Amino acid sequence: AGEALKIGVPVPISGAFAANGKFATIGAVLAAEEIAAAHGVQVSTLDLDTEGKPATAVRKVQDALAQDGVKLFAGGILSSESLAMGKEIERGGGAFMTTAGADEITGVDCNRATFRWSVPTYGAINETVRPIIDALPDAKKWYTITPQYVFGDGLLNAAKDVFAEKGIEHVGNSYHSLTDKEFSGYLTNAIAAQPDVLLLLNFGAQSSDTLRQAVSFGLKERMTIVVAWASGLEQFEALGPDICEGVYFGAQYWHGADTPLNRELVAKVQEKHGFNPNYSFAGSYICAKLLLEAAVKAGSPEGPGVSAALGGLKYEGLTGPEEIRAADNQVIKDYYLLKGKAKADMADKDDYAEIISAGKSFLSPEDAGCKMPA
Amino acid sequence: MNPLDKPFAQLALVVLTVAVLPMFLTSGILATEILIFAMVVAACNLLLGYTGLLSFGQGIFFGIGTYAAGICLTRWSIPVPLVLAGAALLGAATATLVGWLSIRRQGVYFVMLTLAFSQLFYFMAYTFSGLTGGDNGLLGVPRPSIGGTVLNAPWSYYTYVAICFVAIFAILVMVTQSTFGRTLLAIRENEGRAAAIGFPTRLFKIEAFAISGAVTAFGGALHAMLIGVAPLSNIEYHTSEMILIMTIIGGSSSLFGSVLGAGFYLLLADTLSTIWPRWLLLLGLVLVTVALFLQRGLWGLVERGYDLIFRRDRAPDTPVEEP
Amino acid sequence: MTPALRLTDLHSYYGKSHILQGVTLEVGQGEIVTLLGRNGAGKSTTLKSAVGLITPRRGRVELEGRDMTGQPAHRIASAGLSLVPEDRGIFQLLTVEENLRIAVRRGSPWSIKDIYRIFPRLEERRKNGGGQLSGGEQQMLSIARALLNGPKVLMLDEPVEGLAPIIVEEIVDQIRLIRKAGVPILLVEQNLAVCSQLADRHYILELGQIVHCATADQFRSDPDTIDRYLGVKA
Amino acid sequence: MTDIALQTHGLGVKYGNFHALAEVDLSIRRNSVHSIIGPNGAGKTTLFHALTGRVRASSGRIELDGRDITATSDDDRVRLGIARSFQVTSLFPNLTLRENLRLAAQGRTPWQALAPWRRAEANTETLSIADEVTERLALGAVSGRLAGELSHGQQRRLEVGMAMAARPRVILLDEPTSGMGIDDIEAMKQLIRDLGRDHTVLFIEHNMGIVMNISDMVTVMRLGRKLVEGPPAQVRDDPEVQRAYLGNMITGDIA
Amino acid sequence: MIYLFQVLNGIGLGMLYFLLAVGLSVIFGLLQFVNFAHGAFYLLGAYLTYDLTMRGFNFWAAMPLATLIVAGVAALIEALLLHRIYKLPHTFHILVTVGLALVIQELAIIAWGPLGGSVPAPAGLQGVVILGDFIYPQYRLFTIGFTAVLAGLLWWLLEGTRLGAIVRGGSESPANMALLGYNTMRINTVVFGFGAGLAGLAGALAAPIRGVEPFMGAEALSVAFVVVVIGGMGSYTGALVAGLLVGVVQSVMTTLWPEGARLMIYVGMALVIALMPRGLLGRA
Ligand SMILES: Nc1ncnc2c1ncn2[C@@H]1O[C@H](COP(=O)(O)OP(=O)(O)OP(=O)(O)O)[C@@H](O)[C@H]1O
Ligand SMILES: Nc1ncnc2c1ncn2[C@@H]1O[C@H](COP(=O)(O)OP(=O)(O)OP(=O)(O)O)[C@@H](O)[C@H]1O
Ligand SMILES: [Mg+2]
Ligand SMILES: [Mg+2]
Repeated sequence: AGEALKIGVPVPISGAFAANGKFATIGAVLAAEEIAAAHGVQVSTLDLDTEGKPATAVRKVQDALAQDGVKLFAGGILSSESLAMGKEIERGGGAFMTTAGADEITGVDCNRATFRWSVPTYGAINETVRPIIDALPDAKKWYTITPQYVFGDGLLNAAKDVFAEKGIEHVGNSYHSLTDKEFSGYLTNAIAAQPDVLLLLNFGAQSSDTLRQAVSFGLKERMTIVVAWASGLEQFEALGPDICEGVYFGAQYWHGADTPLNRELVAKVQEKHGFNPNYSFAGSYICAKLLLEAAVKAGSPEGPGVSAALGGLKYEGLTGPEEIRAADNQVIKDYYLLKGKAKADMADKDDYAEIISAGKSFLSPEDAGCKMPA
Repeated sequence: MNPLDKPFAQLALVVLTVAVLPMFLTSGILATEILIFAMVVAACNLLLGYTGLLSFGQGIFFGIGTYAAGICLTRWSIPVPLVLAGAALLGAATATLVGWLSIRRQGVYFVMLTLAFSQLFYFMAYTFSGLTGGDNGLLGVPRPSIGGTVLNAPWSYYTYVAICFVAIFAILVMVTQSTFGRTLLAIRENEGRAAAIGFPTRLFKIEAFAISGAVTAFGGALHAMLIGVAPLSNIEYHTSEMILIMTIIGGSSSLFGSVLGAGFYLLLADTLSTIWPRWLLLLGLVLVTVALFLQRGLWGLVERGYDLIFRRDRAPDTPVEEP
Repeated sequence: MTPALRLTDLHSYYGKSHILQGVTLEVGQGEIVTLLGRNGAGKSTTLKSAVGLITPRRGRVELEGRDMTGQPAHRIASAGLSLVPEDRGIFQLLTVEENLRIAVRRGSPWSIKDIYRIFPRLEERRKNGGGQLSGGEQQMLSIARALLNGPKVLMLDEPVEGLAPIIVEEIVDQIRLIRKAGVPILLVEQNLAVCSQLADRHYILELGQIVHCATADQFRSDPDTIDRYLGVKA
Repeated sequence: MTDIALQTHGLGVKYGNFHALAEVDLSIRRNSVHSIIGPNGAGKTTLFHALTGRVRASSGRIELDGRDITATSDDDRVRLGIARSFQVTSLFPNLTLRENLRLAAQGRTPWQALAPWRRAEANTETLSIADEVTERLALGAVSGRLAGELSHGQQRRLEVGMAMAARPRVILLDEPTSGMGIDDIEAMKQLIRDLGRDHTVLFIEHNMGIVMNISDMVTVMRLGRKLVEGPPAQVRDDPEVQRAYLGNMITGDIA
Repeated sequence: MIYLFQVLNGIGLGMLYFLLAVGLSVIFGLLQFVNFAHGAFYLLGAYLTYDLTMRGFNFWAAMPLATLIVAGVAALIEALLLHRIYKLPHTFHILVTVGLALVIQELAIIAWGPLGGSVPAPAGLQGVVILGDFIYPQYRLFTIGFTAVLAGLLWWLLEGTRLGAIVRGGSESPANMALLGYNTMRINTVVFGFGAGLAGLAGALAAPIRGVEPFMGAEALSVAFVVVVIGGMGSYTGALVAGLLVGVVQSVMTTLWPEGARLMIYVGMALVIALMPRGLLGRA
């Protein structure tokens, strides 16, 4: 393979999710450098600013496919843009790996070209709610706060199933819209229901806002708070240790995870950039790396070849042994349950949390609704 | 009058633009997007420049068109021209409703009302996710096909859109040249006088809204086919704001100014966003600069350039007058 | 001696309407001068041009010898040229007292206390909104405000327009008092009785030009002129 | 048909609590020139606003040729034959003189103008009306100029022309000569006298020369009410009018 | 009982909304100027508070300092830039202030990063108050009290002082202010700074509740618009009433029909304008 490999990184670099995009682009570069060094090929990355808008995302991806001959894409942080890009990349004969959350990506809207590294809602709930139920047998009453759209409902339904199975009383749920920033009203609802556990099913800035406000309402002292879908280190930094202490967080990735590849990555990033990799960084890194390796193996970046090389692949990943399930292109990997540490217990400035548990839970491709087109 | 303002000159400029874009742009997608927004912005200009209505609700109609195409094309197999016509009709109907309610208020209150409506429609689209796909949007909107081949290649869809664009632009030019359009101009100049000489001005404004809504929705439908999704972001307040800004930048005194506005904004955004993640800062500075120094917009610049080259000897149009 | 106010060859426009077509007049120290003329002759426009509410396109405005031409209204006003406008310019949403308070300027010989002594009625209404005053009360308030501003020259535009006779008397008395305090006054008035009681000199304005100037005595003894310039006869 | 073109009964207009107009009874004879005079703020312009439907009458009735139009909207009144000019010049300054007049002529049939496909030039009737009025105003030389570029006198004349172009039965002119030079005033006087021959003209004026010369009837207003009405000679000699104009002699007489 | 609490909570929210909106309203009343950059001043107030507390300043020092800086920056912007465009059509007001908002937002990202952060409640106000089954954070209670006092102070400032009379007089008729010798340009600058300062103060107060993030300005702006439009542009009392109304409705709706809480606010706004074009308490 003498030809240079190109990989597009379509992530929000400007706009409301710019923080994620910034780390994602450097993560991809690191992966590219490693592949280049390991296989003696030329690899270049192309940052595509999606501005967090599906329309822009698709346009840039279309351009990259048509203009620059880019076939590999690692990125897509928001569900809406990832779903849209997945369709487009499949149509353009490329391959795409994303970390977005929507179940549809490897569910009803799955396709040959789209892979997803992150754990979908079912796993996120099962790997956070179950261990907590087991750890806190007296906590029988749970309250949920959910953003009203497909992703939120995915988490909520998964949680309800677990509650039903475990005999937990679901004392109430508050829906809110994606633009809410004020949660005191919902928290008041929650207080009135007197739950033992408050389960937050929103994500990003909204879960930070909810948590911040919940803590100011003194809920941390009265109940256990769980953030099912935390975005990891970035979120801890925005919140600060005082707020995070004692709160449970579900996470796709944690730089403290004790796996060979992760230890290697953390060391490398520390040496090169002087910070710890966060979820955006790590996700982009591993997605880019998997795609590039597959392209090297297939001998070409064309979508079908790469997809074939990825399907069924077992490898040593950032969360330990990981596997790409061919039936729905979902990566089978660990989801972490973290617990915020007290400021005094932090070993370094990023040591916000300890890992309580980790595990793999996934719906079967049929249950997830994926009918992979031939 | 500047000869460039003549209807045929405007049409000629548009045809020229359509022909020239492929030579300068490597991206057919970007070129297509420019044409789509050019027609949407021209429709906004019909309101701003010809009727004096500053509408913050254009995103509503754009979104309606997007969803009309998204729903029709992903669920049923309706021929694309029919879908486009349907989107335009739906856009006109929505615009009539929004216009009818908003036009009763003047000035800033009108602006605020259109802004409230744009939020309202956004939340409706968000809430009725069964129909609109909510935040995920509607996926897999197909492109039209001609003689059995789907127009998946960027430049072939560009051609399709270009034909629509020239046709729509011609219609808009016709509208502005008609008795109707000339009356709109009169209403914009001096609404009280227009009413006093017998024109039911509200009706004219509503009709302008309807035409503008139809064209905007038409553009929205083409956009959904361009990107293959009907995203929630098309009906967001930001889309309204962006369309309005393009209109103002282009200059509200000529329809072709809108083409310039759309092209300038999209190319600027595309270029800036690749060179600096904080490009919105530069965009903000551009907006301030335009407001301070380029009040007739890019079109004003073109006119000035034209005068400079061809009419150097001419005396200034209006004598300098103190207030 | 330099006149308190001198207007020289003022030309003013509303849009293209050439309203003042070269007005020249002066107000001496301690004088009351009236400016007469038919409706629409340009009397109010003259006062507005003097104080800078309208910028005259040509001509000169001098206040106690200082050239004020082209200055913004607030400069001219703070230099001491006060106008009590035709519409009285009361702030409807402010109370009487607030209307007075914002007019107070250091160096004015009048204080709010003096004002309440001169116009006791204003004190009774101090908490009322400016919009709730009767026409006469508004006029008093407007004059009072001008006084608090410490005027070097006071210009009154039809101060008794639409007022009941008894109020007119009261205001005429106050105007006399003000003159006694040494403030020269340029008065625009339709009420000839008022004018002749008060004024030392008269100017008549027609179609934007001064067409006649006379002392009080000359004027009184010349009813034909009055009728020609001000009456209904064409 | 009666001899009266326009009539009001007990017409009143309120701005908030302020009675700008009260109990005004007017009868304007067909094909006459009727002028309205009175001090500033007497309610003259307000009367015009009420007659054209720009403000609602708070009391009373308005009849055009015996037909009650009190509740008719302003644009409908144009169609019924009332047109006006404005005290403060109110044109379309960035449109040409001809376009101004064409629009005014089109105002009689506004529904036609709703068709976005019909070319303005196709309506030859409105164009010929516009040209005819231009001719009559003697503004042919500047018909292609923007209205905002005309001299003030020309603008005032165009202002009157706008009213004429609507082919009205009754023309209301609000201070048509305000701010004009002597020559222009003379031309305007001729024009108004002319108009009186085939229209009914109601006009507001401060210039007594014009009022007394060309009016068939003069109404004097004061404080929102009708003070006196009669032929010019009679009004001129009316002591009440003299007083109203020379000032209210409440505090003593000087003459 | 829960409704009682939602009402209390709504009042807390409403007071912040009021603070946010009243500045916008005053600016509009005086200058007839729609300020799309108002949210950006709120953002700036919040970030400055964040920055100053991070530097070790006490919250009680950081809050007024942030407010003053915002007011100063805004006054400078007015004096250098905005006064040039008052006479232009609204289009250009929107263009300039939207541009300004973008510039301020992006500068905030450059200065403080895209991540956002938390501002701890000031010492002594970090706890909660327990009332029967319910809990309410001390800091939020404090903001209710503080903004209530502030509202009173503002009322006094606008209604009871010479400065307030000048501002209200100026919004009624600048020409008449000029006749009394006031430089209306300078009044405009002061009032713009003052209005923006209030937005900054709202941001400073909100920081310990909401934390800071670069896009908080846009949300604040839309809330402020709703409040001002419902209350009536230029009206102090209108902003207060509408602020409380929106706060309470929003809060109560989160119990009654949470999905529609946001929608209802815009429906309400459209209804108010349709039925009462000047808003609840606006003047012509
Ligand atoms: N704002 C304006 N715009 C246009 N024309 C105006 C305006 N104000 C006044 N005029 C015109 O200017 C002329 C002079 O008006 P001005 O108010 O100075 O008259 P005046 O002598 O004060 O009359 P009066 O005694 O009725 O108050 C009038 O013809 C009037 O119509
Ligand atoms: N929109 C309005 N709101 C409140 N008051 C008004 C309004 N328009 C006019 N007025 C008042 O109504 C009265 C009559 O005004 P109008 O314009 O009819 O007077 P006019 O006789 O035409 O005077 P002029 O000779 O100055 O044109 C005046 O006192 C004026 O201040
Ligand atoms: Mg006057
Ligand atoms: Mg009038």
